[in-house]
Amino acid sequence: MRLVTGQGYWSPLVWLALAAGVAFFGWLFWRLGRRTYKAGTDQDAPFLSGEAAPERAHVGGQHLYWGFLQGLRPTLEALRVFHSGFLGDYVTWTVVVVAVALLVVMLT
Amino acid sequence: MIGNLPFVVCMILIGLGLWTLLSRRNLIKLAIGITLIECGVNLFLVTLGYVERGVAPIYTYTQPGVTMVLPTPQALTLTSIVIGMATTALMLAFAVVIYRHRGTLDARKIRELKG
Amino acid sequence: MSVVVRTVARIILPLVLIFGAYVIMHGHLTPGGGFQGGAVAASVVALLVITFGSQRWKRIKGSLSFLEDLGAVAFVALGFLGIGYTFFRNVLAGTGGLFGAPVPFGPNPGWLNTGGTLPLMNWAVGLKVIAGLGAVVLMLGLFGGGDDW
Amino acid sequence: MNIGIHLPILAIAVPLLGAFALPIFAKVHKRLRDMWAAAVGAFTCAMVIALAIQVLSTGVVVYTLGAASPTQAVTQGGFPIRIVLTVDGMSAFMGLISALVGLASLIYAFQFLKEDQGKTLAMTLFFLLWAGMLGMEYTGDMFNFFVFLEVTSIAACALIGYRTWESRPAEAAFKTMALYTLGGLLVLLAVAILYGQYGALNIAYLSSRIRGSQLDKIALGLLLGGLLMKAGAVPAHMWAPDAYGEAPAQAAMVLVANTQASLYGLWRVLFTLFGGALAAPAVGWLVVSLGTLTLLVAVLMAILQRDLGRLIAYGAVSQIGYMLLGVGVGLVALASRPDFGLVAMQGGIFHMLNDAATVGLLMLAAGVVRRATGTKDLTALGGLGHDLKWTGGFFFLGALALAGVPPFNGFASKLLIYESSFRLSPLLTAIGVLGSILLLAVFARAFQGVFLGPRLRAAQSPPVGMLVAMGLLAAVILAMGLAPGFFVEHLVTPAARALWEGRDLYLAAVLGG
Repeated sequence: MRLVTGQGYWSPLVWLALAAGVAFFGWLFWRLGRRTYKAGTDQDAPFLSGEAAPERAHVGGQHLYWGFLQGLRPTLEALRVFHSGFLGDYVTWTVVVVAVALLVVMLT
Repeated sequence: MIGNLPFVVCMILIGLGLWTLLSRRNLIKLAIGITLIECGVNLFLVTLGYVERGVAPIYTYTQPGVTMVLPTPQALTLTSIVIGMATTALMLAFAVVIYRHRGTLDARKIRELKG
Repeated sequence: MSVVVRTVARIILPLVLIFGAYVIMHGHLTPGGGFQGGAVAASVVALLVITFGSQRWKRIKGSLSFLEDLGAVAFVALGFLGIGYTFFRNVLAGTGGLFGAPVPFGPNPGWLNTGGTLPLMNWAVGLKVIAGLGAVVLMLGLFGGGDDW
Repeated sequence: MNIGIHLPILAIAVPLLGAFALPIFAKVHKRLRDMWAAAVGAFTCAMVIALAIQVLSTGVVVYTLGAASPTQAVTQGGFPIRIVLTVDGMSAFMGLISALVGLASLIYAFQFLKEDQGKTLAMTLFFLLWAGMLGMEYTGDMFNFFVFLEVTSIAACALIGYRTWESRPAEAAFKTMALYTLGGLLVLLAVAILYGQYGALNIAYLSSRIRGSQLDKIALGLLLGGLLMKAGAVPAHMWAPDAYGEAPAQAAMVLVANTQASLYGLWRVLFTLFGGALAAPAVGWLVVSLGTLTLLVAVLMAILQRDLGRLIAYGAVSQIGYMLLGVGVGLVALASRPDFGLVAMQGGIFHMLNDAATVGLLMLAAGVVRRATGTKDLTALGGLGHDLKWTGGFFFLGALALAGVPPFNGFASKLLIYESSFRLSPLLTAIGVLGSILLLAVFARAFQGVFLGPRLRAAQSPPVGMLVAMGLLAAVILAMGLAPGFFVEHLVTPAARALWEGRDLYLAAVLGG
């Protein structure tokens, strides 16, 4: 089971035991909570920022990292332009890779 | 020097093919560019097997004492030609399908998949 | 296409087929073989498509792809024939049976009945290439949509 | 007939025969075709597994085609005259990957493909692709390697584009075909240069003669360029998201395995063919830098995607970066620092197996989503977890494993890569960890967007066969995650050693003495 990495080892069983312990304490804290929750009442209704949310609210996948993407916008825009979808660009970059490989091999 | 001329021709063919791929936009012309590169490589293979004043490598026809050219590069070239035929046919078929859907063969306009 | 083209096509069609068959059949003796002969013979399909239009030959597409599969299966099966020794072993050569005559030493005009499994493989490949290349040409003609031009 | 000595060729020839006989059986009856496909698939997997056991227990297996016996000497007067198949530990390992992926794809395909949408054609092409992949991995001859490379190229591109009633697959197929052909021609040119110098094509013979002349170096550069392109290294990776994203699910995962077969070719060229005369550190640094670039760029692009298929495709490309990083570190360390080089190789090679299983699982799950809803657009999907419980679970498992969350298999292999690359340069490890974190973010987003949330529409749950295929991969992932030591010791280490120090054994097995 043990995976020796050269500087130590990694055993998923140890990790599993750890995870089981954490889960146990989590369950313990959950048990200690108040039992006043009732399904099907107002407690069940979804809220977004304190306002009642529409019934079918779903944060789509593309909105999840809005701030993060905003911060990286210049880089990501450059990358998006880089992937232009034009076959000539694909071929150009392949030729560049071949040229770099040839240069590296020839110069050493 | 003059003996290297065929190799120079091969390299020119390969270069022409690459130039076609890099500068043209019509899908059919791109397929032609690929074919040009392939011709260059095939010519290179055949040239490798040539022996000065060699004859065709047919064992039963040759008189003793005559040099034959190497048969292996010719077999390799033939295999490569067969493969090239298949790839060219496939690329042309895809070009036809693209034309039917988009009504154009301009590679700059066929960029639905990007980003 | 015009009457001249149609007439000439009718005349040279059997000649092209015969030449293709010759190239396939003598593949183990002279330059040539399954692919080259198959390509020559498949040019018949191109001739037919150009001369008479592709719509007319639509119904032979199914049988062409069937023949192509048959040729490929025959080729791999011939490879399996030698599995008693190794794959692709030429077990028929020199056994005296079909294509099994021993090759005489020295210059000779070339005997057709030699070569073992090679001629059979040439025929398998030839069948595959005739049918496959023919199907490709026919399909490209059908794709284009234009019939007579 | 003693089947034990014919294992390498049977593993290649049987799928080939299966591919060509499939349409003939389909003409007779559709059920007969399915039975034939199942039989061929099972037989091929059995052959590959038996061959792997044989190789791991007895060493390099050489099969001489057309000889009087498979073990007949390849050389005559010191010169190789026949075509050989050579299977060492690395080849056997790659064969196992191909067999696993092929089997899962085949099981999935039976119920995923529709009869009126070219099911027979797709299965034929799948078997061709499978035979080509196994051929690339088992061959001991440079020209045969090129031929099988082209067989996989043609079959793969036909699989990408066989849905001609849509416009996007044709576009992806044309682009991929153009680049694959270009890469294949570069490889052929390199093979021709090598042949021109040494007059032979046998890998072992070439390896024993190569001394590192200028022409050798040109050949190495061309081989590197062509194979890196086929493996999908940035910046020549752009065909990969198009192809993976547009291919049908059962084909996309085989395409990933095909990419890895190209990577295998790269390792074979670097370690065995040029193992004796290579300026290792420089080429190693090239591979390492392309690897880090690949994993970073691909992950950043994955964040931007709105199409589930392309998102997973960029994830798959980023994993190629980890393999390049791992084996590249091994290549840098080959001459001077043997203490951590082997660990890096183990990590990189173990990651190939992990990547095949996890990316395959994700792609199959995406195929189920597309089949149920008709779209892969993340903006239109949501709440599928209500109906597709098993698929959602499998997707979750695959996403965690791919992102390298412990205790799954992705973590084990990435740990090996991190620990060894840290010894070379801590910066590499930092980039690798950053890539993993971003990948987790990407797949958390994809899982949340597709499977969580209120039920937007009803989705039909997939048939049992597709679930079985995904369950097979999930079981492999769990097993590799919970017992990484076992897999590394018995499968990965022999493969890594075959590249790392097995060149002499390889040469001796083929050339004798």
